[in-house]
Amino acid sequence: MNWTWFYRLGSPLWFYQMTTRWLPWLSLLAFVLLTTGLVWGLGFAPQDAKQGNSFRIIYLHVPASFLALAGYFLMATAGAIGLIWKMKLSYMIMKSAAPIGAALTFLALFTGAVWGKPTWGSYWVWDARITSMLILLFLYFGVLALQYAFHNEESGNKASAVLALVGTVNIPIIYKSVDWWYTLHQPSTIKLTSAPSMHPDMFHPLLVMILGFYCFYVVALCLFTRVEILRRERKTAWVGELAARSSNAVEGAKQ
Amino acid sequence: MKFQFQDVGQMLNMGGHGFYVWSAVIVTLMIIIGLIIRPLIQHRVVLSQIGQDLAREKLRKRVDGENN
Amino acid sequence: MRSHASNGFCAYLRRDLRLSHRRLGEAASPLIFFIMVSTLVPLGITPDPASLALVASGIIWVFALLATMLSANDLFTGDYQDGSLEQLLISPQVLVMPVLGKVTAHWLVTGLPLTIVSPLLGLMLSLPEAGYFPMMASLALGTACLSLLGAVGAALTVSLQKGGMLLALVVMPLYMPVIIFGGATVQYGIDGLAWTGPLAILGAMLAAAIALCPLAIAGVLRLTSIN
Amino acid sequence: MRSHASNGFCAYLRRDLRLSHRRLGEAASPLIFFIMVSTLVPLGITPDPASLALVASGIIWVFALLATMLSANDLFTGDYQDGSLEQLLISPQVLVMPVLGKVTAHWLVTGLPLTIVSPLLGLMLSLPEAGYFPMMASLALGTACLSLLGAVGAALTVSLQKGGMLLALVVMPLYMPVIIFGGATVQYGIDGLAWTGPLAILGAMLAAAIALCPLAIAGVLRLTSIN
Amino acid sequence: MGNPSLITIENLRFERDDTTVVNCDHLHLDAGDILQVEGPNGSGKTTLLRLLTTALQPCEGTILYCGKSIIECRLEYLSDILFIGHQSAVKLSLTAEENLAWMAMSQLDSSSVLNALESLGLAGYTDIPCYKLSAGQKRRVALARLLISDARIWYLDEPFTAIDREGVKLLERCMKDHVSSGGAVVVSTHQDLDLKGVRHYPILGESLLRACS
Amino acid sequence: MGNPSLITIENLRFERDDTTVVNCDHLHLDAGDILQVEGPNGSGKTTLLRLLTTALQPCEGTILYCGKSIIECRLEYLSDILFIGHQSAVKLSLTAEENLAWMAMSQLDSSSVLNALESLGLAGYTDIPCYKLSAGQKRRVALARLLISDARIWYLDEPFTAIDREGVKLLERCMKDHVSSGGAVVVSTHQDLDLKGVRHYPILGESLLRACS
Ligand code: HEM
Ligand SMILES: Nc1ncnc2c1ncn2[C@@H]1O[C@H](COP(=O)(O)OP(=O)(O)OP(=O)(O)O)[C@@H](O)[C@H]1O
Ligand SMILES: Nc1ncnc2c1ncn2[C@@H]1O[C@H](COP(=O)(O)OP(=O)(O)OP(=O)(O)O)[C@@H](O)[C@H]1O
Ligand SMILES: [Mg+2]
Ligand SMILES: [Mg+2]
Repeated sequence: MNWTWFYRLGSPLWFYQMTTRWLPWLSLLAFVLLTTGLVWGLGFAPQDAKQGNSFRIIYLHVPASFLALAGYFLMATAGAIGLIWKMKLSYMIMKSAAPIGAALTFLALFTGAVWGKPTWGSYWVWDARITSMLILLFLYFGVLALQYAFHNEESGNKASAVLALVGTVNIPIIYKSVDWWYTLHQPSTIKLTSAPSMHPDMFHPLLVMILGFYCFYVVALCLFTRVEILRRERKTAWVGELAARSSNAVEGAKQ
Repeated sequence: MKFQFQDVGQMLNMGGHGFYVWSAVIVTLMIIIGLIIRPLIQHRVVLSQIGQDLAREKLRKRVDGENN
Repeated sequence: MRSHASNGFCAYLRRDLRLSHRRLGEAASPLIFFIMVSTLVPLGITPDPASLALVASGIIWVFALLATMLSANDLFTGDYQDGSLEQLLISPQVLVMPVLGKVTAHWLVTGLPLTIVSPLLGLMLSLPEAGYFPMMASLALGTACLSLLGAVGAALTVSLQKGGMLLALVVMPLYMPVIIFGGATVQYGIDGLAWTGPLAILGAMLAAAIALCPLAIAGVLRLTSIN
Repeated sequence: MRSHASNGFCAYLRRDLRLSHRRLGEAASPLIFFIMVSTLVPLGITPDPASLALVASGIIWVFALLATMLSANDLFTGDYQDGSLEQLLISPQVLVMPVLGKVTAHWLVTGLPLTIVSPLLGLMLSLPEAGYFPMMASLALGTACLSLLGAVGAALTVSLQKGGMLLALVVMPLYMPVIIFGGATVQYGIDGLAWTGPLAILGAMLAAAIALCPLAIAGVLRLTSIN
Repeated sequence: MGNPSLITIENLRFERDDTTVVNCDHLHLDAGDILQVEGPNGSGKTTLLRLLTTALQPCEGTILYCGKSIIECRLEYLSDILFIGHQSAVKLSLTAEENLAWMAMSQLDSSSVLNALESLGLAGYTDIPCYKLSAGQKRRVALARLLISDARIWYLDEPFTAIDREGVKLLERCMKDHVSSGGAVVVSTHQDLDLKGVRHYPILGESLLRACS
Repeated sequence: MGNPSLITIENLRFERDDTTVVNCDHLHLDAGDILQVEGPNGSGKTTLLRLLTTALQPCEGTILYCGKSIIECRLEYLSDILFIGHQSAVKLSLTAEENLAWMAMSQLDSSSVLNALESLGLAGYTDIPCYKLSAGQKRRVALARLLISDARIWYLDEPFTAIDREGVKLLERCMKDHVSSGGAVVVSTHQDLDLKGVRHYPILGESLLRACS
């Protein structure tokens, strides 16, 4: 088995060069998808029979929720790869995924809460999905806090990777236990509406938004990771050249 | 497929749910833009910092060379 | 110096117990905290027994959790600050046994006393009678879980020189399942349902925690103490 | 070196704020603690909004008190351990001003943020709408009181080296009036009564605390020198 | 007698757990003196210095500052002394510069703070948090106070701990400068001072000796 | 070459925040050696010793114990060394006797623990809690481990801190006895050792020197 591709994946330089090439195209795609989805969803999708126009929040809420969760698993996986194969790049990806994930989790909570007021009459209820989302936010905060609390970068990486991994086990447990506890104690008063029964006219813009969010997520992750790469590889020759070139460019622009 | 609202006012109002929908939209856009802008700024800052460090080091080496 | 690899557990258990004995004021503080804080609740909420009875089980569990968490914070800091932890890390033994010894000592001076005094609090907060036995059983198992999980958090934050309540941030999410099933056990008892169900789940969690946490703690201590 | 007697307040205020800024994780922890613990309650008790609304104001006040008290506990330990406290005691100035500076810094990094985020918790615990403003007003005054009283406890703990929360809990009885009137303010607001009454009492308590506590703290700290 | 001595100790006695730890019949310190307190471990050097700084109160006897009891002229006395003990009062999360500026109670401009640190060999280390410094470097941060203080009497408890040889020479020079400009120094150390005119005050360390014999 | 040295260091390098703190091309330690690591404050002595005890992992290079890498024969190596650093691992609320018995992992009967403490001059202080001891007495409690340990290699980081002259002589005698029975000692200190046959390993301390010049 040839493993060179695996180690090339772990090379920050390779990652930096690849993203330099592909990022513009990906950003364009993300922009197009998000704009289309947003205009379609907010202006053209039909109104929901029961919820009226407040239903349009779905086009923001569902993609954000998806990515908040997916982002967490990506972060934990990156942490695990870092711990096992001691790959520097994957720690950088883990560190970059944390702020993005926290922001998206906050977004999911915010859009959910804002949606809850018109539909349930209150901003917040202690439902399994909502509770576990809140805890996910706490876990993201924990990873971020650990990462920055350590004076030693390596210790910070390892500690936050461990926490991310432990959290991966924890999230489904919390989801299950809240669900179990809640449904047994309070017969379900409120349930999130279920997607599959959705009308295609409503569903297609949602699909576009989800795709758009995925693209956006990848773009943001790459941008954060590139900064991290520069910061940690600043002693290498290639970053030095890059810095020299960019400062020359700035001087050139001034003259 | 047709545009669901008669005019901009109605679209802003969203049948009484305008506040909820538009605040969600605005926060979403702010977060998306923030997540793109921040690393772009950081990228520039970090590069220029590294550039400055390198320049300073070069200067120091040159001064050391002259002294010796 | 080889033979102590086997009795690292006992050695640390004994030493930590002796240390708590010497500093009784400190060792007793989780317990006192538990009792005094629970007396605040009627003042802040309502002195009406009927309303208190509704929230009693939850309150007791929340404060037991807090007392355990706050004291877990110091599990390794003393050893870190005076260099004992470094000596442990460079001692020729597997780390798991001493760690388990320390956690056991912690449970013996926090979780166990909490469990024992909990009926008193039940009385003060007008806990229905059917809740007493489930409460004690769930506290005994649950606080052991909490000690183990808290030790993981303490290990993660030890080299941060008193990470303060950063520990809370790290550990609280891990505590959630414990408190859900702990609270549920008591509530089932009160409602006359089969409270052994959630108690069994707590037991399973404890078994898993005993198997995994010491390994995690040992690993984390090695990872984070490299500065 | 004489002139700093007058600006001891500012000097200590500025230094302690800078220290908290450096150790942001630690400084933010009372806030995080406050938020996270409040989420434990629905899990431990009940997720039903109607029942939560009944206990919300009390819960928020109890946890605000805990967060303040626990963080006040460390107010002097850092300075004691590294010798800064001894230097302060042998510095040619009245102790009251530096002490007041430290307490103010403590309130700015705990009480104030707690007050600011409290509406969020009110939302999550389904606090009735009429309670929001009384809650914030009473928390702002009340946490300042608690910081001052907590500092007395911290000074006792540090000077008698009896560690732990034991001595801090000695001041717990002093906390009781604060929580009683704080909780009452919110409850009056919810019930549509004149909540300015209990709030005024809180204000009076704060005035008394500002006048007396720094003196008490300074006196107690001088006791450290007898060892 | 003319002028009274800067510091005069009369019949000072301090007890701990019913054993006498410090017992000093008579001792005086004049301007220009360097007094080295010597004695085996546990003989009471630290205790004596802490008595002199008013951090401890004696059981018996008095300490006079320019003829007045230090309890009476407390604030005046305290603003004339500087004490550096085993614990160095350095905050690990602040930088060396911030620590020193704080200790000087922000009465100095930052350049004199930086100068003090640099002349103690900490150039290049002034703007990193102190937990990143080595043991000796941390100690140097604390000792930099000597260079910026205008106190007349210095009480130094084992100032040379963790300091290298160059550093010791530097400190000795500081002390010489200080006493030649009318100050006085009381220093407890186990090493010999490479200075002229040092007065020695040997403490017998009864308790330890008795225990050993 | 015959037998390999007890400890061999090859091309050891350790970085902190992108600056090289320890850079040791070649160093070896044989049975019977006393190696004194010398250098100015902040030159990396403590870091070198912590690398040798495996408390830190080097960025490059290897440390061999009897020809095998210390990572491979970790447990064997660790049970043959003893490290006493700046922090002394003495629990202040336990008595000297309890502290030492604990450090010996209760393999010794209490009389040999008491003997060790007494021969370090702590007779009469063995049964009071350590927070009541003076700085030097606390340090002596930590150093009493030397007398009860059966480790072959001692790593001592500034062992003489706060110790009086008698104590220093005592410790020097301990070290001599240890090496003459086939052990080895690596000691970092700023003082001169009054022993014959001490090898010196001077560290240049680039970073500090550069910053000062
Ligand atoms: C703060 C409140 C809320 C939070 C934290 C939240 C969280 C989530 C999460 C995490 C998901 C993704 C679930 C998955 O991938 O399986 C989701 C999906 C969804 N949410 Fe919410 N939600 C909230 C409020 C609401 C409200 C008020 C509604 C509508 C009444 C709603 C409707 C939906 C729908 C329709 C989906 C997609 C359904 C599916 O794919 O299973 N949510 N929400
Ligand atoms: N935790 C740390 N993080 C970053 N840098 C550190 C840390 N500890 C020490 N250093 C730096 O590493 C260098 C070597 O430190 P070390 O403690 O090994 O010095 P040392 O030779 O023992 O000095 P001393 O004689 O003062 O004890 C110093 O320049 C110091 O600033
Ligand atoms: N907090 C305390 N409580 C009780 N006794 C104490 C305390 N601190 C010190 N002692 C005792 O007082 C005596 C003098 O202690 P001191 O610290 O003054 O000695 P020292 O001369 O400074 O010694 P060293 O050279 O070790 O620093 C010692 O015998 C010690 O045991
Ligand atoms: Mg002393
Ligand atoms: Mg050192």
